Amino acid sequence: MREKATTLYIGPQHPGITGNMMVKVQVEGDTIVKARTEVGYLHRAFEKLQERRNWLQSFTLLCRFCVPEPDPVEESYARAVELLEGREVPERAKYIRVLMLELARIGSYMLWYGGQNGSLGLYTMGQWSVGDRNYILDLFEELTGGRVYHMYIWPGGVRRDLPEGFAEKVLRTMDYLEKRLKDYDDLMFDNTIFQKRTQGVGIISKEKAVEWGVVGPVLRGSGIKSDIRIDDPYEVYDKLDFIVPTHEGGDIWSRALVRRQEIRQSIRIIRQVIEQMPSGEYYNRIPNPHKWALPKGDAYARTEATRGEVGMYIVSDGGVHPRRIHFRGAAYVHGITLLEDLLIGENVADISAIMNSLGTCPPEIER
Amino acid sequence: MKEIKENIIQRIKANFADAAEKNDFKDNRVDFSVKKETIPSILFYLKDEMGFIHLSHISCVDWLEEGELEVVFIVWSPKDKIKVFVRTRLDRDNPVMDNVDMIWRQANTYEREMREMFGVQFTGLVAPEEFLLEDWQGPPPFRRDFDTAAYAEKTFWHRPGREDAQDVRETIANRDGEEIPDFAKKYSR
Amino acid sequence: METVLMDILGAVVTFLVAFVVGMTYGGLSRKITARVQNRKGPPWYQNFIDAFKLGFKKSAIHHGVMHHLGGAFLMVSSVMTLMIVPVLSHNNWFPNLNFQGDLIFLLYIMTFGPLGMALGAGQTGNPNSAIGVTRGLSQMVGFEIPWVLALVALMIQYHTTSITGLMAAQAHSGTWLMFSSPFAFIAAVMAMLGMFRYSPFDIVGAPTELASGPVSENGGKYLFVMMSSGSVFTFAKLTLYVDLFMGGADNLLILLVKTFALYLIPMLYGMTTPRYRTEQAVRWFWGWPSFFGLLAILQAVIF
Amino acid sequence: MMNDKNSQKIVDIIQNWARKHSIWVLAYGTGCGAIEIPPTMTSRYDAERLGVRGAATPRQADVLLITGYLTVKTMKRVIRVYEQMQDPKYVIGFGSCTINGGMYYDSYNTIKVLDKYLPVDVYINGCMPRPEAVLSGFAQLQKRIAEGRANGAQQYKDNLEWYRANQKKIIPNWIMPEYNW
Amino acid sequence: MEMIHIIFLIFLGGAVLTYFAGKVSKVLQDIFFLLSVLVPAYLFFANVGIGKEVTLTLGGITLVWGVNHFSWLFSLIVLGLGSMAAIYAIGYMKGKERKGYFYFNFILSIMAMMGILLSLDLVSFFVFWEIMTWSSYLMTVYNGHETQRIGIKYFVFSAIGAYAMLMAIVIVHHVAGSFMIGSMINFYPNMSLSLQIWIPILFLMAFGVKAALMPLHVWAPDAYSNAPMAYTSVFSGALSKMGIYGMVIVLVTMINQIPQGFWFREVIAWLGGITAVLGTLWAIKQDDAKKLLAYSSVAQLGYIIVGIAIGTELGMLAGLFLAVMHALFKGTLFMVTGAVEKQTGTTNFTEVTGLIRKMPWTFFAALFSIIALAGIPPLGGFVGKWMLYEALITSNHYLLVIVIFFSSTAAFLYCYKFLFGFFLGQEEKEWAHVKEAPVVMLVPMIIMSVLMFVLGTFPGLILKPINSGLVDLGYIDTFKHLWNTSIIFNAWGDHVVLQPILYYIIAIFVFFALFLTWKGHKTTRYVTTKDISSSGEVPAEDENLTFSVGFMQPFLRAVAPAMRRQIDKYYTGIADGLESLFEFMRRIYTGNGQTYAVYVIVFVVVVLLFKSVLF
Repeated sequence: MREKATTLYIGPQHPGITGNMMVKVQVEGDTIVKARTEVGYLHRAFEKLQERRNWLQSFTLLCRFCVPEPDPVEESYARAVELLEGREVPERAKYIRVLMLELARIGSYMLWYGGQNGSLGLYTMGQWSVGDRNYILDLFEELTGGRVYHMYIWPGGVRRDLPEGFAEKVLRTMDYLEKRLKDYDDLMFDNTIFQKRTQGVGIISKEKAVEWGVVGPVLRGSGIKSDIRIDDPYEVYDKLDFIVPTHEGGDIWSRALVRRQEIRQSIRIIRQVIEQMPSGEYYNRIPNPHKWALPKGDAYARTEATRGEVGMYIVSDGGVHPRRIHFRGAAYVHGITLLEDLLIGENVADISAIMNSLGTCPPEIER
Repeated sequence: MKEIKENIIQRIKANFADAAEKNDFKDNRVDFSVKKETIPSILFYLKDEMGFIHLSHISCVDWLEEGELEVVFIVWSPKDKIKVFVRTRLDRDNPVMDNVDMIWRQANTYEREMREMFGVQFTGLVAPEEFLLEDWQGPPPFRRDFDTAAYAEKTFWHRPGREDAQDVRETIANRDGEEIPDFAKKYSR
Repeated sequence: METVLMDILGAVVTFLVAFVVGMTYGGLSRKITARVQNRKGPPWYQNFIDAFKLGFKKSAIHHGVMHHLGGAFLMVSSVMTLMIVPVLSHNNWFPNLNFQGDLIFLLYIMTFGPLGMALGAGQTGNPNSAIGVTRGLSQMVGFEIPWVLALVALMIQYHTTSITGLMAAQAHSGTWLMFSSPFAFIAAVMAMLGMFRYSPFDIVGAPTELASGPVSENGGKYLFVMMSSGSVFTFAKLTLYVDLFMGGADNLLILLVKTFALYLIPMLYGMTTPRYRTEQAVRWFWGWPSFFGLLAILQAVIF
Repeated sequence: MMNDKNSQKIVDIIQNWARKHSIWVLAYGTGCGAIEIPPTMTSRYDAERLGVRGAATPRQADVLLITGYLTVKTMKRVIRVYEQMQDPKYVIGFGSCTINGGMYYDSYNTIKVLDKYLPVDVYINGCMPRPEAVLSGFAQLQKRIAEGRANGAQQYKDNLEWYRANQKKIIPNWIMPEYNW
Repeated sequence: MEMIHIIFLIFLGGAVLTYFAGKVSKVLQDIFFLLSVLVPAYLFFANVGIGKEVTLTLGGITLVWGVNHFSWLFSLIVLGLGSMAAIYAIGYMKGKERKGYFYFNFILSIMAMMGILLSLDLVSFFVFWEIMTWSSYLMTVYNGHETQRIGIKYFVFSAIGAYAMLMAIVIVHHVAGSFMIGSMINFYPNMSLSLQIWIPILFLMAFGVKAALMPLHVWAPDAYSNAPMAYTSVFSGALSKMGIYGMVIVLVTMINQIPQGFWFREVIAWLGGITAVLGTLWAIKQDDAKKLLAYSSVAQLGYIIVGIAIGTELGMLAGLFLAVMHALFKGTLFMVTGAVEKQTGTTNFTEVTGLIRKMPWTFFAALFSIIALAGIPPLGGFVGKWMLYEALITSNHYLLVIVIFFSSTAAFLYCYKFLFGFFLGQEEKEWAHVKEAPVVMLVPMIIMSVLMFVLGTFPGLILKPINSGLVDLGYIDTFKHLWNTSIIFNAWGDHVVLQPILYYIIAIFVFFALFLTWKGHKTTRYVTTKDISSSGEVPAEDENLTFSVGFMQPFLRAVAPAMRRQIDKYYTGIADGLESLFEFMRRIYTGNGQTYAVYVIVFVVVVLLFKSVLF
């Protein structure tokens, strides 16, 4: 016997989905009564492949874990390896890493601007922000040679020093972005329709957020102050002055506001970093990668990405190949089961907006 | 930090006799090894009594040579700023352990993945059988005795030329009838 | 026989003009949108290329006879609207059906297409299409209220229900209706936002929500016919607004200026707004636009 | 007087011109290459000026952009989507992983050579290809369309059995409707 | 023996014969049934002259029957739809139980309706009114005991109306000294003011019940949806028109004679408007085709009431034209529902889906009826709707026109829901066995569809008898002033010329249909509804891809505040109140004939005793 509720396939081929995943929803009217996520469309078995490569080779695969923002993954891996090996990182490299991470954070949020507003039909915003994101990618390109995949933060420091005049360029870009952010606010946050569409939709209450282990801006959007940069400081974040914005409410709107304010904080951090950056070594050279064996043991390092906590758990058996590398994606917890729970009772029109506000990134779920 | 770590170790040792600790880490980390039967109770204790409310990670490592699978739980206490590793070993031939997704809801996803990738069975886990793979017929692919390269070689087409590192540009240029400039040819191996 | 041939000729010429103008407006809309979005944008004739490409598609599928004929239903609606609406105010243009139907008829023939199209979309069996249709019909009920309020205000002000009558009244009084009954104009323009289905009222297709809704199963020639119908409809509706509120147009150039000025309203508004949810859209139409419509009726009754 | 062949030729030229300048890309982010599609479509690179535009469903799309590696699970959906597209249709293989597996050459879950399973008209090399490369790929496709050489769909139709056998080899549970025109 | 008497005799005799013929042979029964509906119909139209009166004296009371232009128009509806439904019923009732019961009541209903139309005196009017109520009540409870409660609800309402009418008749006889309708009308302006107000109200209560006017419509959806569909098409299409018929007589011929009549008409018009809106909103909400059509009937009757209540020439034309159209399209739609019910066993939209390729002709009939119902040109519904709007606008009912327009636009929602629910959507395996309805059921539907199409372009065909009827009622001749064979005017002189419009529509439609068919016909192919672009996934067999539950939810959510306040509170409040009333009534209606007789006597005595106090 057929079920009464209608099955709608949101994804994998659907303009509203954030990446390549599927949400199978059952609707009555346009209210969702049941939702099931299906992932695995992007499963490439990175962690398996990394076991066949040596410690440095597996590094090239890392940035593919999450394409919108690969740097926190590199950072986690680099720190995990350093932790396991006990390798020191020069002070300058730490600052450069922070600069890199914050630039990546802004870039990722710019992309999120596009996704969030695209899901609500405000395409102009996406065009602006994704277009402006290119300026950040230009900085990356100049620094690392790659627009998307940087492979820059690696064990022992960073791959190369800042080029001449790079700091000024960064500051100039930041000034430009600050100017643009005002336009974005006018177009997006001051828009009553945007407010109507986002306020009170996709609510994650405080209790629910804790219960489901939500992390990152989603958790902060539910009013819980939690940020690894503050809680478990890495690199030089403890020397920098910034605040962690939170918002009560737990709806799409609060999460959007949190992200919006975090961009501002990131710009602030970047300015401080450039101001405080010491000179000196940027790289504590590793030995010949083909002979580079890590001591037996395991390590876990985590980093705050735009979607929350990303962690890297590495296990070494004392050889030149990793025994196991296991990546903890930020969206791993809220992208699957929480989404299923969250969508029930919501409107079909809001599926895409909710997914975007969660910052679900399928490749880091499936790896 | 040191006192906090000592305190944690003492409380755990007092309550769980089989917990073997390890505390020689430079960072804010404490490590316990327990029997697999103790896992739910120790995790409950950590969460409810000691404030380790955040489950950071669950991982599984295949120790093929020792015939064991190791499951590692990493929990984090926002209050104490300490991460605690709880690890246990399972028999590789019959890896069964208790389901912990009633302690942390997100554990469900990790367990689904472990079930699929390592063949670890969690008693009482309610979730669809398939997670990342579809219609997978081989052994659990993340176990170390599964050779992915051989499998890929057997299953998929491979474009020739990879083994001798031939430049694909040449192939494509030939097909499209393009001229490859001389200086460019120099660089193609 | 001669008159029949003239009728056919008139219909064809009017149709072609509407097609070309509507398509061009579509292209210009894309171009202007692109400029607002910091882009160069496609050429103004991009919509023609798109339409012809769709027409040249080699294969097409349909899910049954209603789906197959959905485009024809849509065309009836748009072309009939075009035929009823006087394109130019003096008789130097083909009269087509200008004097044979009035505003109430127009209101109903305009709903013929969406309903036929909805039937076609329904037969595809795609749930997205069906949801899109329910959204579209709901939205239609929404914007028809201010639209009808505005029209009724006009009708009772000038004691005529025919477009030609209203145009004659404007010519007689010398002022455009948008000035003599401004509330009706405001209500009608607000209803127009819904009619043109630009953001925030693009809830029917809504790619990120419904994967384009009712047209999700239409490709090739079916989409071509729908696109053409949309262009013709755009022109017909704009001309109707010009006839009703802006005193019509004496020649094609003035018509283009006036219609394009009107067309800019939904287009520019749409660029800066996200999309409403269906019930929000419907309620919006029953809020301020209907209030202005009631004011218009009040004005018409009192003065 | 033109004979049939010449008039057909002229029609072909017009058709190909229209097809060339109106490329509707199916919005399907199959792999990680999808990250460079938004920049390609938005303000700096603006693919819309070439007539490239997103299409929501396969029925309306002309080009299937395979943005990177295809896992077996995605492969199944891609085949289905490709077969739902209307003639003429083109496939662009995007990134090294579609050409020879790229860095996933030894992965058990991704296909290595796309053109064994779907007829690829244009490959774009790189990992990841920059937006400029994507645009040049589109330009290449346009060139091939204009010359009438982008006939992958015909190739697929003619050699359906071969493609089908390859597809079925990697997809164990084949429950898809058959491709029957 | 006059022809009218013969007709009634055939009806009566036919009913009895049909009932007993079932004991002999089913086929014989069918034949008798058909004959006893079709023969009187033929005889009536062929041999009964307009304006002729016949009398029959029974027990000292003279019953006067006759036909004028106005009642002839309604006879057309009754006998036309009755004949069609009779043919349809042969197919519909095939293989069903209690055929004799059904046929008997069917014929009696037709006879009673004809009796009402032909009665010129109030006694026979009341008697036939009661027969109509009884026979339709028996039909409502045809499906057995579960429907008993619904039947009682219907009957209680009818009884309230009937007693109100009886009271009015007694009063009229008392003051006017005659049972003749004509003398009542003539005497009306001379009555006292309180009587001038009370008598129409009492009559309107009776007629309002049958016409499902707003506070009295509660019975209609249940009764319509529970009677057998073959009868419901008559029930909704023709029987409800008896209320309209009575209303026209009361509103036009009586109330118009006094200055206070304006307020009467306004109130009735607004009631009609509200009925239309509420009926539409509730129809949108229904998941069952019968219920949907039933609420839709309530709404459509609202339009008709609005038309006749505003009382201008155009309004009357609109109302009566809509009445004819309503008989056509609603009759067809109930027949369609019956056909679907017969073939699939259910009328629930959430179960039936995708029948278009199984039942193409039924779909065709449904499509035409829906287009007519929605008022979309070029079908007949448009003409009625157009005239209604123009009548409202030209008679300064500005707000009412908005109310009606809202209801009419919202009607698209349920129109689409009806077509989509049955015929469109996924074609499911469970309905793969469904066949097209039998020819005998199809023919009436097709005939009526064609009629709707013809009337859409040549409304003059039916406007002519309407006009004659209106002239009989004292209106001026509106030919060439408000209508022509295929041109309709409003009071301001604006017009719609239907004929060229039809040609244009056909030309455009055919052109593009041919274009779509011819272009690339070799490479265009049909694919099943399973092969849809479901985001790349292949839906499993048991997935439901038809969107059927909560179909118009976005709209309903938008109107939810209105629905909650007005309907939940007032409507169900009234309904709940009535529920308790039914309980009380149930105790009164003991089923014992003697008790009823006592009631009637007590009632009459009370009225006679207190008449001076009451009035």
